[in-house]
Amino acid sequence: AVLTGCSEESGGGTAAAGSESCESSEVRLVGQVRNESNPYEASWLAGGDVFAQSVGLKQERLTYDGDSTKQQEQISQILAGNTKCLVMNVLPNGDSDTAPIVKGADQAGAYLVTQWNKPADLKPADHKTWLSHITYNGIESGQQIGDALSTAIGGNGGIIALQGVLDTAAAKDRFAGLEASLAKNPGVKLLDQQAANFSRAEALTVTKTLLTKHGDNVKGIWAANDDMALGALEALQQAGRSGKVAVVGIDAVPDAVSAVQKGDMTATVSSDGTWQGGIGLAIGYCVATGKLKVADIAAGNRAFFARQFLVTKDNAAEFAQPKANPADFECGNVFNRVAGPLT
Amino acid sequence: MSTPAATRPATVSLRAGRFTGFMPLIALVTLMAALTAVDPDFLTQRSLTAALRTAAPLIVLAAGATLVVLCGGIDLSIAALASLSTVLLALWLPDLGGPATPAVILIAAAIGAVQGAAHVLLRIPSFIVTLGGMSILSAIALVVSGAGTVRVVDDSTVSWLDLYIGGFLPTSAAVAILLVALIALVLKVTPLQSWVSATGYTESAARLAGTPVDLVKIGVFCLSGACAGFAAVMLVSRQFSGGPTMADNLLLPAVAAIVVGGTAITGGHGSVWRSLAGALVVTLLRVGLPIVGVPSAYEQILYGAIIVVAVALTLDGSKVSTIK
Amino acid sequence: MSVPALEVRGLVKHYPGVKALDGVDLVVHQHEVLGLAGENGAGKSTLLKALVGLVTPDAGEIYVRGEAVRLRSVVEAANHGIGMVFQEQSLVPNLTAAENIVLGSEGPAVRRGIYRWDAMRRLAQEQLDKIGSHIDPLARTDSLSFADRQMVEIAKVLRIEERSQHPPVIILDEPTSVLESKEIETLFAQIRRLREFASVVFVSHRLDEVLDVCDRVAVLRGGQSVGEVATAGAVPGELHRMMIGSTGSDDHYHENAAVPVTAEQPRLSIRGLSGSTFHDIDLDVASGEIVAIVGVHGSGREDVCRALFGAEPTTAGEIRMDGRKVDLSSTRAACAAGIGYVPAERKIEGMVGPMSVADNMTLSKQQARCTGPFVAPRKQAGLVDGWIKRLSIRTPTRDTAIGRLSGGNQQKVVLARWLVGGDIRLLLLDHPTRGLDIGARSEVYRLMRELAGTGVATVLLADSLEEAIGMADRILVMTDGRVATEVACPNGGKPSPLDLVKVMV
Amino acid sequence: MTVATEVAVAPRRPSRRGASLRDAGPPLALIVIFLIFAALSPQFRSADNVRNIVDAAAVLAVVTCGITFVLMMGSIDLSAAGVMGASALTVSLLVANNRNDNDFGLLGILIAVLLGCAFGCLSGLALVLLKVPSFMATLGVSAIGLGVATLMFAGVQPNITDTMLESWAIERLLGFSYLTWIAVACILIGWLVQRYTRLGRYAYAIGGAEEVLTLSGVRVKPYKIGVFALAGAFYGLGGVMVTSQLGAGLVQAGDGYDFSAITAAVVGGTLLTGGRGGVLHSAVGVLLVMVLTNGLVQVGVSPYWQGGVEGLIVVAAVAAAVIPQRRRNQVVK
Ligand SMILES: Nc1ncnc2c1ncn2[C@@H]1O[C@H](COP(=O)(O)OP(=O)(O)OP(=O)(O)O)[C@@H](O)[C@H]1O
Ligand SMILES: Nc1ncnc2c1ncn2[C@@H]1O[C@H](COP(=O)(O)OP(=O)(O)OP(=O)(O)O)[C@@H](O)[C@H]1O
Ligand SMILES: [Mg+2]
Ligand SMILES: [Mg+2]
Repeated sequence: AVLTGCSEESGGGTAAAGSESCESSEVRLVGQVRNESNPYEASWLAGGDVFAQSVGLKQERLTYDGDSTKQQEQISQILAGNTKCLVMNVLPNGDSDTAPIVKGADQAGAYLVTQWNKPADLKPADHKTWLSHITYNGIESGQQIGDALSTAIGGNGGIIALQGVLDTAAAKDRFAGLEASLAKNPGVKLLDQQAANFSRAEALTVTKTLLTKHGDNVKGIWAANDDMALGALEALQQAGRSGKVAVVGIDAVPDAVSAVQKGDMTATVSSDGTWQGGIGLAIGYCVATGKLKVADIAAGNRAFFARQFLVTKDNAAEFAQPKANPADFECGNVFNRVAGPLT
Repeated sequence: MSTPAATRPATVSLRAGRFTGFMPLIALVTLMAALTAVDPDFLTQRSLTAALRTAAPLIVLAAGATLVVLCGGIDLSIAALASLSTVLLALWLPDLGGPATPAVILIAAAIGAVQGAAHVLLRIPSFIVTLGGMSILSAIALVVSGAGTVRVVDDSTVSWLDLYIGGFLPTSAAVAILLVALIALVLKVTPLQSWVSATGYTESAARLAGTPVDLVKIGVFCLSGACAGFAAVMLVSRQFSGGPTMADNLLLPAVAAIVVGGTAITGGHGSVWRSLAGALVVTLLRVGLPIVGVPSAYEQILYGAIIVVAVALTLDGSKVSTIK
Repeated sequence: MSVPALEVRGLVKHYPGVKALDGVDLVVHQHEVLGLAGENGAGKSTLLKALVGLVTPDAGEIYVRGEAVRLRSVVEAANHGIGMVFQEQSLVPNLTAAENIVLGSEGPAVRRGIYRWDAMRRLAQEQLDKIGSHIDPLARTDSLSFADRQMVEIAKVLRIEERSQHPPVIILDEPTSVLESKEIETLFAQIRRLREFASVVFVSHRLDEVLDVCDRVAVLRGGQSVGEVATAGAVPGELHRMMIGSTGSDDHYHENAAVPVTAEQPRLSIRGLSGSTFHDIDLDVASGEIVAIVGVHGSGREDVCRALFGAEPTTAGEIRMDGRKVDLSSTRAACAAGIGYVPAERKIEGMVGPMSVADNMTLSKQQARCTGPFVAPRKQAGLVDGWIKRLSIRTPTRDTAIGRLSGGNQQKVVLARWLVGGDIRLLLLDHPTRGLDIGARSEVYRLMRELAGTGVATVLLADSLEEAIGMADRILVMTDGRVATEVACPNGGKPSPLDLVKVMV
Repeated sequence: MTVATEVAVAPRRPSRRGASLRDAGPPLALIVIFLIFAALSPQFRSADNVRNIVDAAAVLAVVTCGITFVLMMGSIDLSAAGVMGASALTVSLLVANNRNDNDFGLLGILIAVLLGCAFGCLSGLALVLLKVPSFMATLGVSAIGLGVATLMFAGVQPNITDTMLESWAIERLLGFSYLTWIAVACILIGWLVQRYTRLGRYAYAIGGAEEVLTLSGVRVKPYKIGVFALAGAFYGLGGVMVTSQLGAGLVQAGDGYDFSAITAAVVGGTLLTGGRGGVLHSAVGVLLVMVLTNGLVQVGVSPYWQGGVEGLIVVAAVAAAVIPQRRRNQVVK
């Protein structure tokens, strides 16, 4: 038996990277997220569709049910097909899933943009077709809402924290941000922290338990995403304490924004799913069609934090209806929302 | 109290019996044909290669767990054990290098054996032991990994699994098929086949015939654990990292693979070959449906419907007295 | 004579490869107890199942009180007044006796799917009163004794009286094979009572019983009716001849083949053995000796047997084989010590139904079919075929699933399992002839003698006192978990059943 | 699969009707575990927390009620997650919500429950007609349920504004939320069904000796389908209750309830082989599981370890419960 690396024979990609550019109609756009059954990721795919339409193409939507292996399976199946002019905008399930996706795309010569999750030592700049990695600064957002929370409770009192899926970078960074915020606000005390796995239902039960455990000492609830914050809101309502405890979250999903508008929630941080779904495809499309040269992309844009906004009652109205703006996706504008290079 | 069997035994002729042995294969071919009909691009050598590579860890997981099912039990801990094994392997590779692989497989086998022993000695149903085992192993994996991904920088000792034989046959798939063949062969040429089926069909009779029922059971759990460890090696070689939940989602597909292959979940009747075919069917469903463009929601509906129909086709009703 | 309660003409039923019924004719008169005799596999059960709608015949007619009927289900049969107590007990163990009695025809006990427990208890009580049973109708069935359960079955069958306006036909398929002699007496009393208002069809392999309780016996052979016998003045030998088509041996228990026991060191020696249901058992069995243990239900003899095979825990005592102390903490250890056990519950403890004859036969003594650690198919084939021939086991091939053989042949395979290794020293036989016809029994007895001749020690829990007396060299009587007495039982000096009964109670 | 049958032999330990020693195990374990946590944590034993535990148990209790009937038959049901998701979406789109103008109130809830019932029927039909083992049939139905739920979700979370449904989770009666009372009613209904209806008794009998029912002329197939349908209705109601709790229809409404419910039922003393246990057993099991989850948080066990400790205690509890029943040649699968 002849053992060979999969690069030539099986990866087989005769493509693309830099060689000749594709016709716009030849480009194949793939957007992959966990599932279509939560608002954030649904808006991501919708954003992808908006972009695809704007260039007269159709986005292939893939979902993998938050199942790492299934994600890999789909990626390798996609890469086994026609990879000439393939553009993928991928949300890796966890940090560990990024490396194999990158490797596969590299070998097949498919253009790839990843978002949210990647190990720190894996850098797009070291790869030809991995164009960019986009994420939001979790430490910053965790800290922003932490600060907003401590302001809301007057800089003094106990809070509880609802963590996300423990083994994700997002959960860790955001919690690190909270810790930074706590260090700045010595009056605020973290009474307890529990994992509620980014889930509204789990957050509900955990919050109820923590509310009985700590009683009236709980002045605020810090949640690592809006779904959990919304679960916490329900728990407060059921415990008859709505309005008496400040709640913050991250993501600015529509329900959370309206809760902020109504004053039920103190703050959230916008991460714009619609934009994320379009921008990854846009970057890939621009490179594939030769409108953007990989070499021309600034080093700081190969892995960057996207701009995010703290959403409070004052500015919530602006974020109430997330809508994709095709102008954001024009090749000249694709890096407009860079807030800084990934650190 | 014994009861007469009221179910009139299905009167299948020998030829029909042999035919049902091929049902899993027929299901597989039918599914391929259907997918190709929807999307002609699906039936390319590269696409099949990718599917095989994808199926490898599932084949290994299912093969090990098949033996547990043949003995009449079930192992719900395989996926969690595989996740834990990916973490251990990723942690040990830098220090141990090559020997990390056998070490992880051994540890996984030992964990499987411990669960088997708990099942046999404490007389707790395997469903409960391994359900508990699942959460315990997940917790350990979470703690050991520090709740994060463990990157493998130098994967030279496991990367051979991610190569291709002759450019098109993924090594991992070849190894998985070899493993299935090996298990099948060992079963066939040793008394193990008798012991396993006797235990699965009629445990009390097997015990009263002096069959080492307890040892056999512990043995199959041990093997199931080892297979989980080996599947973990494949995953690490493919993912370049280990993670505390990496393989968790493979549990239901693995069980589905076993059942879709036509192995009776009540024990006794079935084989690892059937699970191999079952694993391929399940893989094709998992990756094939979205790739040929079935929208996410319909994909789940189709998946659910197809596995139920597949089981209806492959399970040989005449071999299973009551279907619960 | 009045019109027969039930008449069967030319009933035919094919199974793949077998003609289970080959044109059977049968008449059941009103108010008679009809016996049905025949070898294992003669077609008795199939015929009876056809009468209650569980088997659809390929040809032939069934007449109920002169009227041709088609029976497609148990319910239809019941509506025609035909009910059956099945060969194995068929009650739902986790339901109450009352529910079992009304099961399938709850009538006023269940209205629109809602249970009326009071009505149900009353209904059940009525049925139980008919047969004079005093059990609590709301007791869980699995808390009842075997005999009480049999009563429940009969009470259940009697429900058909209410469902048809005519005198019922009640079919009892081998109801006695699991009963003790006292329970059998009770059952017979009930059968005689039933005759007052019903017809009864009774099947048993114990021909003396058949002659005892029946008015007339019909004999089946190979799926055909071969004649009938009025029981008045009939002898078992005559019946037996009709069943098998030739004269059976007079020496049923092969007493001529018995070998004298030479009292050297005992093969098995137990001292002070105690467990949860037996206490302080002492027992010696010499090489070549057959020791029967008799006792009523609850005497603990089954558990002693199981304890000797490591299938039941012991709390005290010592077991020696050939003078060497053995540890019997598991069945495996017992096997290794050269002990073999044939359990009474053949279907769930004795054999692995879906596995082949060959695999069942070599299940215990794997080394006999292996070279080194590997199975040698040729060796196994030779070995198994040899034993199939030697024990004249009737099976299409060695690869046939054992579940498809008749009971007698199944039992021979189970016995052969311990013999293929050639290293058996002690055989524990728990009701080895349960459910076997005379021919098959005789074969099993011959086999036991043959083994005793080669020096195998045997502990026998016999199906009947006659069997114990016929086969044993010595009989141990157990009551309440203790050895009450020991009765020598040498050839020529056999005790009578009555002698034993006296010490048993 | 997964079974602990006892070898059928002559009755060795006659057990009369009524509670026996082996039924006492789970309640005892519940008390012991409760006392241990109460000793370890003063917050745990507060009245508020006890109320919280009971309230939190409501949905699981309803789901477990349903699954118990299936387990009693000796079958298994993994469809809870999918059925609950579908019913959650259905109810949230039928009562007053932010996605459409529907406002069917109770009728909407009824339809959601009936939908659950229909999914249950589907599982039962697959089992009975296609002869697919329930393990697989229900797994398939779960996937179908999730698919249907995703279709209805269509990218925008439906939030309910129906005051009645919202009030279920918030309003209290005698200190407990309405949901808890609904759960209590379900347990009561479940118990009545199990004890006083043919469906319930036959479910129990099918687990005990299915063949005997056939021999007695009972057609078991409709009852099997009926049991799955009944279970599906309970899951449907469970989905409605989750929707009430979360104020929104989530596809993931039933996540994890399938295995938790089986665990609770088994811990309560229902055998996976069928024929033993019941709704009241399961209620005890549910409380046991909830006390455990709550207690571990209250005494401050690290979130990393909670799942593991829970698994360990469940195994230990079942092990302790089977000790009185251990016999040499017992079959445990
Ligand atoms: N379900 C079946 N499928 C195939 N063959 C069967 C079936 N039932 C019975 N037979 C065949 O029919 C024949 C008659 O069986 P039957 O049960 O009527 O015998 P029987 O007289 O009751 O024997 P026994 O005394 O052992 O109870 C048997 O030899 C058997 O081979
Ligand atoms: N699936 C089957 N295929 C073929 N024959 C069968 C099958 N099941 C039962 N039989 C036949 O039916 C006959 C009676 O079956 P049954 O279960 O009544 O036998 P048994 O009680 O084990 O033994 P016995 O013959 O001593 O009564 C047997 O002779 C057996 O060969
Ligand atoms: Mg018979
Ligand atoms: Mg028979």
